[in-house]
Amino acid sequence: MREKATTIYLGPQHPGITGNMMVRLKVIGDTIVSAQTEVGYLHRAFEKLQERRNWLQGFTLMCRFCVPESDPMENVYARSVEAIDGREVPERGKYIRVMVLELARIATQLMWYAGQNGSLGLYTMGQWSIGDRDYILDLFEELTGGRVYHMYQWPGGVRRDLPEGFTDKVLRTLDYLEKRLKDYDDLMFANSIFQKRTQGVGIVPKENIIEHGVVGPVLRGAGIRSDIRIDEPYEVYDKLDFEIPTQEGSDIWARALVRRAEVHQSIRIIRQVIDQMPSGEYFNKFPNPLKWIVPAGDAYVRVESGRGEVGFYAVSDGTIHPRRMHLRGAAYVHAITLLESILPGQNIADVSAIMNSLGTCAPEIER
Amino acid sequence: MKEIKDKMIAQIKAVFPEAVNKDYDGNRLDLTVNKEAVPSVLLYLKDSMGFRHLSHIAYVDWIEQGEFELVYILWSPLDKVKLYVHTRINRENPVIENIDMIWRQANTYEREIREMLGIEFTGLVAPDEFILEDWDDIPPFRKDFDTLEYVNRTFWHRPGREDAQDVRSTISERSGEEIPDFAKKYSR
Amino acid sequence: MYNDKNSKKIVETIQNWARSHSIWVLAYGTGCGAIEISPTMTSRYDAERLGFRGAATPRQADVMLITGYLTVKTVKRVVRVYEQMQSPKYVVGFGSCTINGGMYYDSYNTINLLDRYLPVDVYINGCMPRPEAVLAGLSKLQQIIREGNANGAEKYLENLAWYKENQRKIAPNWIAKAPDLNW
Amino acid sequence: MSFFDLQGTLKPLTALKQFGKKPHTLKDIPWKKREASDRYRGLHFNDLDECIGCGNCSTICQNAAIDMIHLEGIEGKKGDSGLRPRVDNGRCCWCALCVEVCPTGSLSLTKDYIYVTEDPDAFLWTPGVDNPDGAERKSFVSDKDHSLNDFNRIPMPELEGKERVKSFAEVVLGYNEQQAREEASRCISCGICTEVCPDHMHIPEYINAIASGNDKDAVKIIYDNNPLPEMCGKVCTRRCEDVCAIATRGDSVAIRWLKRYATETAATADLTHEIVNPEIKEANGKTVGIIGAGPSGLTAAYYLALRGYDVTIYEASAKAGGATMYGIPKYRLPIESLDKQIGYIQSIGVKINFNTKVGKDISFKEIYDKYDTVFMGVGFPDAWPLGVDGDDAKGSMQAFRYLYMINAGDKVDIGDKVVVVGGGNVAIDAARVSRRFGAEVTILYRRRVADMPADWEEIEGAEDEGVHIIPQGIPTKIHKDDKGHVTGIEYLKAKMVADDKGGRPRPVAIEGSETILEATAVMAAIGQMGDYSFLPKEFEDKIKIERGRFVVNEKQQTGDPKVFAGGDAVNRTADAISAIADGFRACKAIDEYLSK
Repeated sequence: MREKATTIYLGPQHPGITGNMMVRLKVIGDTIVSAQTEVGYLHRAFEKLQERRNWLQGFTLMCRFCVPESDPMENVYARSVEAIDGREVPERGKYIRVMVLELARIATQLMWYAGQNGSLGLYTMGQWSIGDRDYILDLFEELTGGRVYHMYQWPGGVRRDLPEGFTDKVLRTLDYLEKRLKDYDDLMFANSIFQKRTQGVGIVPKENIIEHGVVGPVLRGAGIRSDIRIDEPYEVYDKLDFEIPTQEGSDIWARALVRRAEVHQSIRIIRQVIDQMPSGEYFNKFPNPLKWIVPAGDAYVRVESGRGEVGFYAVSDGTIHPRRMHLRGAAYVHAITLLESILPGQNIADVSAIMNSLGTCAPEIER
Repeated sequence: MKEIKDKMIAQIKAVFPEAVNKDYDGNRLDLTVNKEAVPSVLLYLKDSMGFRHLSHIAYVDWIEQGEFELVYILWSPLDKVKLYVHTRINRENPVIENIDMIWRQANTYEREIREMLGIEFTGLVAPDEFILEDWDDIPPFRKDFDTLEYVNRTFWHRPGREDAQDVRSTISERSGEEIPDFAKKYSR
Repeated sequence: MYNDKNSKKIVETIQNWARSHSIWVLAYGTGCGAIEISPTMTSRYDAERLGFRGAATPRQADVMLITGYLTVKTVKRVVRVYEQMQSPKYVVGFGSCTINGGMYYDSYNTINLLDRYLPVDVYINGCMPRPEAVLAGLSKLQQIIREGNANGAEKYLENLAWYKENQRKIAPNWIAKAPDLNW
Repeated sequence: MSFFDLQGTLKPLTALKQFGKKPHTLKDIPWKKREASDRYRGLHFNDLDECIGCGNCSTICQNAAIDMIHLEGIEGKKGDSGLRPRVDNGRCCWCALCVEVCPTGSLSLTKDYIYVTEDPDAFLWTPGVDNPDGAERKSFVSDKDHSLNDFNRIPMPELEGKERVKSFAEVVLGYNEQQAREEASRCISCGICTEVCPDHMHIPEYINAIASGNDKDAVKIIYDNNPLPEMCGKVCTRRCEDVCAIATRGDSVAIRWLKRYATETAATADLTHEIVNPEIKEANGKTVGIIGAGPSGLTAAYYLALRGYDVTIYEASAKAGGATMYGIPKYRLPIESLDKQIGYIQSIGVKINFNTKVGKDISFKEIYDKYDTVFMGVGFPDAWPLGVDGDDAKGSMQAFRYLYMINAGDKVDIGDKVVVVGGGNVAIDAARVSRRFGAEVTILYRRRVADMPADWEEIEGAEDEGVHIIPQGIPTKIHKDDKGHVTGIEYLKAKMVADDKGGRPRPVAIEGSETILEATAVMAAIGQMGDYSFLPKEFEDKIKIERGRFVVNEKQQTGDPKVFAGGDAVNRTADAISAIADGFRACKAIDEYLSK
């Protein structure tokens, strides 16, 4: 007797799912037969709004693209405008940007620790990592004036110089985090429940990787050493020494290990940045923002965010307003076609864990 | 880098003589092709030239020229070259070939472009709606769609701010200055 | 004996006091503000010590946090979720976006004034409000519950026609298909 | 994987080591406020006294959150629009761009971040009024280093001091296109400057046109109410720049140089005509007679001609331009530039009768009878003498007369040592002209250099060219030789005494400090005066003259309703732009008067 498939709507109001998106699942028993995503719950039309704003005003919208990870977005905006306008960033500005980007990467991964474990029922991890992430937010607050939305990197450099004694605080926080990461390992990676729930679950088939445009930790979790920081070095990444961790399993477990290693690498990068931080200017001033005309042209720049490649395409037609701005998010390719293709055959209980490990960020998908 | 790019251009031109290229500094390479040639160009680039990663499909509305522009941005992981493939589509009858059999993720982009710009992709299989629900206006990312006007029509702004004054007109009223109409477009 | 005015009042006072100390928050992050909910709920700020904790389903929840902008598509779901919630129920509006549109005032897909669609009991200003501000807002909510002034749900029922008209304006097809109240 | 993974079961239990440790929970919250960081972007604060209401915050705000509103107790004045920002916190995103572009630095963000209420209408926030104590809690501020305003002016290219004295070539070279665009883009378009401009030129509009690369539109906007803009672009007293919003913390926008740049792009009279493309109304048959082709007369003539009037100007000298032609040295205002502008005014149908002195070649009565209205822009043709002993010596002259003669092409013998008495622009001009004839020049001024009414740029220019300035010197006597020729000037040193009435300090001569300066020529530049001998007695009664000036109403109308007047002979500011404003006002009044 053939069993009848049942349709289950997962989301948009569902505590396990990151952001507001819905997955329509056809299940037999608790095995998924097919999946169809539905997004659009967070569409704010940023890019349309940016067409109405001038070249400076648009930057304030950038950090809202993906709320847990705002800095890569600011970075691509700044760099795309710099590329069209032919604007240089002072060396110190670049170093500060790298520091911010790496701190943001740690914060994102800490958020991910909480989400990944929350989706598997390990809530203690969330209490820890979100609490520890707050110390990084404290650093951000001191540096940029905002906890979540930093609005710090803008075309030409960064907005303010490092406050006095800031680097010491960063180092202290990093020391503390390193200590905590050991606790995380004990609680999470050594945990046999976590291992059993993640190993062999949510496998992204290696032969599908190119077809689906997979990027970031998902790609590295499939054993491919690809990272924009080394492929197309931006800011000062070519002067820094760090490793690109990869894993072979291509399942949630492999991606978790990649992310875990990335936090360690980020800490290593920040230490180097602080060592090498040059003195001098941190910002090359742009003209009066109300009359700032960017010459006609277009540019696509990319940055490696905690969830993978984030790109930004900006077009100017030689006026004070951008012609077009278009963001490419990591989640945009992962959370729709890739998710739909790997869900069949999985269990319902694993859906939110899979979504988490693919780096789903709903506000970034629909923008 | 320069030699690699020159070699690439020569190779592309040998197969697609009508493609127009434009060179930039660094690892950027631009290519403009007819919309009919897009699938074959992309397939060739992917299979024979190492542009294995489709990074982005951007869309621009050039309303003054009556055209939409699609920009396929490809990345070659081996040669580290970023290739922009531009193509233009007439605004009157916007149809182009679907490419989601080359890269599956293009499906998402095409769904978005279909909804936001109104371009039809022949052969695209996907649900009708993507982001918007029950949308009954012109596609919102077209340049002739005025979002603020739509907001004023559909939503509310909180009352209580009507006493706002314009600095320029406050001063000109006080001093008796008459700003001619042709100058007003330069007022802020 | 329980029906005379005074004892009713006493019962109500006790009820309100109890309600104000056990507020279950519907875990439905509708916008950017959801990002600050997790620090608020976890160890650093620990809202649970004040009586707030997450509830997974609308039926069990007391308060709904509208954490920021609402897109037209979400408004429909939010209205539905709100109507599923059991009284007493409260709504807290987070951030500028719920007050007057915030950054997205000119976006065709986000509503500007939340109070036109749902009764809001407390607004927390900020973009986004920090956890400290969130806690301040939630204690304000506790305070008005204790005072018996958090009557948004009653207001919603009284002015149902008006709310429905506004909702219908942005979602003509959707609301028409749906039953009027309480799904 | 075995059935029972010992390590995997026990390791997570190490979390229990946290048990009993002090939690890092911030327990005081929400009962106590936690102090935000020193850069926190919280609620706005505005220093209401420092704010000038330029509205730049309101313009940059991408959320349309900031309104400019009238506040009780704050009145508009020159250099202050009288409006103050009010933030709609239901829109604000605390990006602080408003702070970064505030030219005065009055706006800032504070450490306060809690704003909770039940009333959605209560989120309008007037910074500085709603938090009067916010100054102590300022966190995100924009000092001069961080401001996005460009406080440094693009330097104007000039000839070197040594080069300048060799000829009458123009000293200021003018911006090139890129410099002009850059300088124009410093402007924040608030328009506060337009109020102090006597002529209320449309300054933000034409600067914006230059910044966006539309020079032709800029020229058209400039010609809307000023027919001699290139002259203004070179020599205007530019009070607009004093109140520039950017000047509160930096160099003002070079409004004058930008006007000069724009008008110079229209290089000839024909080209000007083509760009401005004036709309000339059909002739209405009414006539206006104008006495004096100075700035006010030319302005009235130009705009009356545009309105279809038949305009005739009577000018005593051989060239038009009045004081701008004869009073300003050619290194500041070349003759070709003035000719171009007057050529353009003539090209739209204004008739000028040169070498026709009213009262001598034609009587005032004749003009009065011939035309429907009369406008008098007669200016101050005479100068005050020094009024000390030996004033009548040969070589003792008035600087204004000297400039007139030089500009008219006459030769004047000044010898090799010149002393100019006075501290205004005429004194500096005479001094710098004398330098160009090879003389050693000394300026003698009663007060301190800082008190000089001349433009600081002119004073600096004079010093660069080697002019010596003696401040605090009061001339008492001119020495002459047997032939009656000047040999020197005697003066007393002065000290500055504070004025009891609160005015500016007065110079008081120090007894016994007589000093003699050797001189071959002494020039008095202590003021000009009018010459109204052309007015017949019968008119003098009707057209009242008080303290050497015509009395007019706010429409430039004199006691005789048919007679209007403007320029130096009317206003006290005695500069070209006021004269132009008078002419423009008179034009409107005449139009109104004749249309009745």
